[in-house]
Amino acid sequence: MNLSIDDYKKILLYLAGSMSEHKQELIELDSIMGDSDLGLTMEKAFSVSSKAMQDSTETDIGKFLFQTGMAMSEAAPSSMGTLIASAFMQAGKNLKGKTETAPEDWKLFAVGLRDGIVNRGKAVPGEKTIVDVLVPVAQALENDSSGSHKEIFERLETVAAEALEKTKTMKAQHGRAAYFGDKSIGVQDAGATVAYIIYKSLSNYFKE
Amino acid sequence: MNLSIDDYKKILLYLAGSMSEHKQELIELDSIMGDSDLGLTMEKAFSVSSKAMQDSTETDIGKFLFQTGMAMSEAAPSSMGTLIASAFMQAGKNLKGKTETAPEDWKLFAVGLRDGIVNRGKAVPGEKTIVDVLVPVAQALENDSSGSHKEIFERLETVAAEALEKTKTMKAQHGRAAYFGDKSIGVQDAGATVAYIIYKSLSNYFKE
Amino acid sequence: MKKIMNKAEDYVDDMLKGIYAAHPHEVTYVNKDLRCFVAKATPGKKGKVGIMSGGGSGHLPLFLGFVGEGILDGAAVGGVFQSPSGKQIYEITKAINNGAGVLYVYGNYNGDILNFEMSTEMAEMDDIETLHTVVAEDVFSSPKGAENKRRGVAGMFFAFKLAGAAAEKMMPLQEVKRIADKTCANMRTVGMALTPCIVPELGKPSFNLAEDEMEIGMGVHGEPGISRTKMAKSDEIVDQMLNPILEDLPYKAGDEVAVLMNSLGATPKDELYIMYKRVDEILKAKKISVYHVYIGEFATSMEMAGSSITLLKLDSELKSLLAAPANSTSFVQMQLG
Amino acid sequence: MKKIMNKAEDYVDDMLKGIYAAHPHEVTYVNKDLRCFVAKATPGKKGKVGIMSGGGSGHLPLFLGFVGEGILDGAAVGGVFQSPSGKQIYEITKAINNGAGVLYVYGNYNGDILNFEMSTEMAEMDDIETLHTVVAEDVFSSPKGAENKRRGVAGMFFAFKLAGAAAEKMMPLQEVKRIADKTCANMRTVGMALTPCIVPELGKPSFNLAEDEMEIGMGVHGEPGISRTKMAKSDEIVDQMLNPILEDLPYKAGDEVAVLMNSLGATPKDELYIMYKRVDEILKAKKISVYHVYIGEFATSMEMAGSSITLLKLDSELKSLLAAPANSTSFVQMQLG
Ligand SMILES: Nc1ncnc2c1ncn2[C@@H]1O[C@H](COP(=O)(O)OP(=O)(O)O)[C@@H](O)[C@H]1O
Ligand SMILES: Nc1ncnc2c1ncn2[C@@H]1O[C@H](COP(=O)(O)OP(=O)(O)O)[C@@H](O)[C@H]1O
Ligand SMILES: [Mg+2]
Ligand SMILES: [Mg+2]
Ligand SMILES: [Mg+2]
Ligand SMILES: [Mg+2]
Repeated sequence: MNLSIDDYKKILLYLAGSMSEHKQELIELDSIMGDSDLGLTMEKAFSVSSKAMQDSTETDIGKFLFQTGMAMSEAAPSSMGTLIASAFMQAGKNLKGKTETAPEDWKLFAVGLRDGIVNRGKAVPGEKTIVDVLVPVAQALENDSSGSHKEIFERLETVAAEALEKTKTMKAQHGRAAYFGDKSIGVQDAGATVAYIIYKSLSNYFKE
Repeated sequence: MNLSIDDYKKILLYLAGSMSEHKQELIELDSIMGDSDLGLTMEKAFSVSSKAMQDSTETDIGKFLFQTGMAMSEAAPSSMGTLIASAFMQAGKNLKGKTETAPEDWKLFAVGLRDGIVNRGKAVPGEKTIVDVLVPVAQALENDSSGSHKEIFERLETVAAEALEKTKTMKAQHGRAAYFGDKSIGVQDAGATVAYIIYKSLSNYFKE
Repeated sequence: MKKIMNKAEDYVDDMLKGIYAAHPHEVTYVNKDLRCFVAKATPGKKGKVGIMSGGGSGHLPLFLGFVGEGILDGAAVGGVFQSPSGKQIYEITKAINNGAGVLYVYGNYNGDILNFEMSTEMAEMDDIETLHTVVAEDVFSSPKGAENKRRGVAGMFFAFKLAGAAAEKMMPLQEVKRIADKTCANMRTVGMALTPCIVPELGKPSFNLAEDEMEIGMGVHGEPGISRTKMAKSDEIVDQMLNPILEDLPYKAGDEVAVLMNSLGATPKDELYIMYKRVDEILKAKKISVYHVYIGEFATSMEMAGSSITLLKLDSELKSLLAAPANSTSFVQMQLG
Repeated sequence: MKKIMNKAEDYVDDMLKGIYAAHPHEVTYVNKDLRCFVAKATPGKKGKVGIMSGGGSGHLPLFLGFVGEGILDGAAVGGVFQSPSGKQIYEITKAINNGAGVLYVYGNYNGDILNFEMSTEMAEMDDIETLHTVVAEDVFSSPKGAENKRRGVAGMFFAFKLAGAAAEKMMPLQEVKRIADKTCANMRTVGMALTPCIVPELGKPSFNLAEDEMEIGMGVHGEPGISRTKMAKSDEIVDQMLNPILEDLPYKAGDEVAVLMNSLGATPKDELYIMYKRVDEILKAKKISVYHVYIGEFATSMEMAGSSITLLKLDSELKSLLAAPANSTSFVQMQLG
């Protein structure tokens, strides 16, 4: 089954709901070595942009996602807000021209999230950032993008969960957490958690 | 028995000792409606000036007292420091030309203390200041300056004690205490206490 | 006590040494006494009236930071919240006198008055004419009718600035005093405090304010104010401060004013601007126009949190003097347009 | 929480409204967005490189107070300790571009970097050239060898001042960036904190320091420092701050420097001068000469108590740019002699 703009509107609202649910968890994670705003900025980025996009008359899914990213960046200009915005903008560029998407198009989406953030933030895997979840997820789809929406995201949720767990072993190299040096080892990365929440929510969405 | 410069040097040291003894009492009185410095500044004014004057080769008692006042004003430029300095300077002017003083010369001294302070501070009796002790004391001597040093100061100590007590009924019009308005009624004036200490100490000095 | 200092008793002298070290081309001292603070360019222009102030330490930039071109020529420095001595004032007077006499501009505090007057007596012996302008613009420190008992606070800055500009224009002593007095007559201040400060040698706060309390009308040394209440919103605080100012002079529709928003120390500029938002609303509503706004630290109480608002009503004479350039270590102004 | 404000969520916008109301002839905003802050004289001289900064609020006078003649042309305003958006930066970029491109001078913080880079991408679409100078002079925030990870703090002022003066001299964009980069390469800062500050929307301090503790190397947002110890004497504190600065560049005998003594907010000027007394002693002993000392609030953290010391090594080029006049709402300088 292919997805239309209307599905994407619903997906955005669903993601916004998930971010709200995880708000407190993100605040707490970001409070350990950051400024405690991640829960607030992620809720804001997703809720403002998802609401704004409901009235969109755009039919091009790529442009639609690009505009979603633009809206996120204005709503939440924190590190993660700007990175997630860049991610959606790049995903939009990758999907430009499509008015509906097939399950295997999630590859273009996942690669877009990854590239948007890597290009903007210049982090490489192993530096304890959101990149450490986005890279293996995109890689998994590059290896195998077969199956239904539901099947794809069931696989990705597992990949993301494992990747997230691994961030605990890493030493932070970017952002405020980097000031903590070795003390950052042992703690789960807050930004990587955002990526995990996105993929887990998408998996839940297609289960329902 | 007449007093020479050497007696005045001893009297100054004696007064300095008394001020030190009453330091805490003055700090506490000044803390009620002032800045708690009166004990410190009075100790300083008297100890610095009395010490400095020990080496003086001055033979004119008037000039000696004037210089004592100058030294006080440099050592303790607070309100009371400056007023007491002005008092000693005026007392010195009144006694100028004398190389020894008789008991009745205390009239010139007491009038000098009073006038020095009134001219400098422009307070009139009843305004809850040191003037409220200095005026009746000077008046008492203007009425009767007979007797020995000891007899004179026994009388003055009583006058000063009664005058000090009356300051409790007054409302402060000058200095920091004035900001307290009616709340200042009931409290004994800190500056008037300094005048009382001076006269009480002189009385003790001549008893010994 | 969290103060960056060495020994408490060296607080003022260490500070002065730091100032002289930091600004060797701008300021210096006379009579080998660190506390006799004068502009480096002393003596100044022949025939220019000397302007000096002085008072207790602990109010920077007040006094010392305003010694420079077009404002103060010297300032006598006392201990923290203590007057300088008459002798110190007198030594500066001699140094800054350029043959035209010296105007003393200082706050209405007992110790300061007594010592400036003592200096006047000393200066008379040298035939140096001195006149006094005693600043007393703190509305809540004494009621209307007893204005002469009011304290002088941040508005001192305006008196220094205008007297300094008048002297720079080579006005004679009487005229410079007229300007300073006119400035005082046309300005009013109200302050408020949120936290106390600590006098270094005492080592503990001189008063306490609960975590949710503020005090309107409190003096810069912690003198009692007129009302202690729960913390209110900025707009309400400004209403409680500005309305009494407006009524006191009074300031009326059509008036033109300069405004001074002063921090007592710990209060950040952010909050002064948040307050000014409301000041602007009120003045616009009352049709009082604003010529210029000064905002920041002008008269502080070390680390005390709180602020004050000062209004100065201008006529063309005061306005042109306010607009004149000035160059001191803490206050620099280009000619205002 | 003792802040003079209305609603916490209006803190930044109320502050901005106050600033625009207080300085109507000096500053304004573009794109109908209070947070797109520019000099009133925008667009500026044709062919002059535009200089802009930006970053989180809560650091006044940093950014906004330095928008004026001879220094910044604009500044993008974020929430308290939060970056402005790429879009806001871009809108200011368009407004202040006078055909010669725009130099971004800002602190080395993740959020700011990401958003300034996003703006660069947007500006490219309009063929506006933008270059970046990322200020990173806080010695204790990252060890030698990893200087690119250091935070930018009070030294930003020097980078603004010199880039602004270079632009005023009509140097081309590449040259202005060279000056800004050279300024950064020649300056070092060390800070210390005594008390935390409160982000209005959070309502409580982000860290705690005991009543007798201080922290050396702490960042302006409370980022961890390198040592938390009992309060020491001023002279010892300065030794702990200045020596690491001197060793890091290193600064050597015969060098000439400018010094910036910055208060984080609550620390009074008194204490900055007490610190400077020791700075002067050390520099004299090391035969490092001082061209000019800037002292006061340049980059604050609202009501945080603490301070920082910045040294900038000068050559004749940097010196003449530092000496140039500037006129902004929080920083005014006449031509230095
Ligand atoms: N350069 C970067 N590239 C990718 N991710 C990054 C980068 N820098 C920071 N992050 C991610 O951002 C998260 C913090 O985001 P956020 O709370 O928005 O930061 P801040 O509040 O400091 O601006 C980190 O946990 C990390 O995953
Ligand atoms: N104008 C005045 N004339 C006479 N006495 C005065 C005057 N003003 C204040 N005093 C006296 O000074 C006392 C306070 O002295 P002091 O503690 O030195 O003041 P401060 O510390 O405020 O300078 C008052 O108790 C009062 O007796
Ligand atoms: Mg964060
Ligand atoms: Mg943040
Ligand atoms: Mg006292
Ligand atoms: Mg006193």
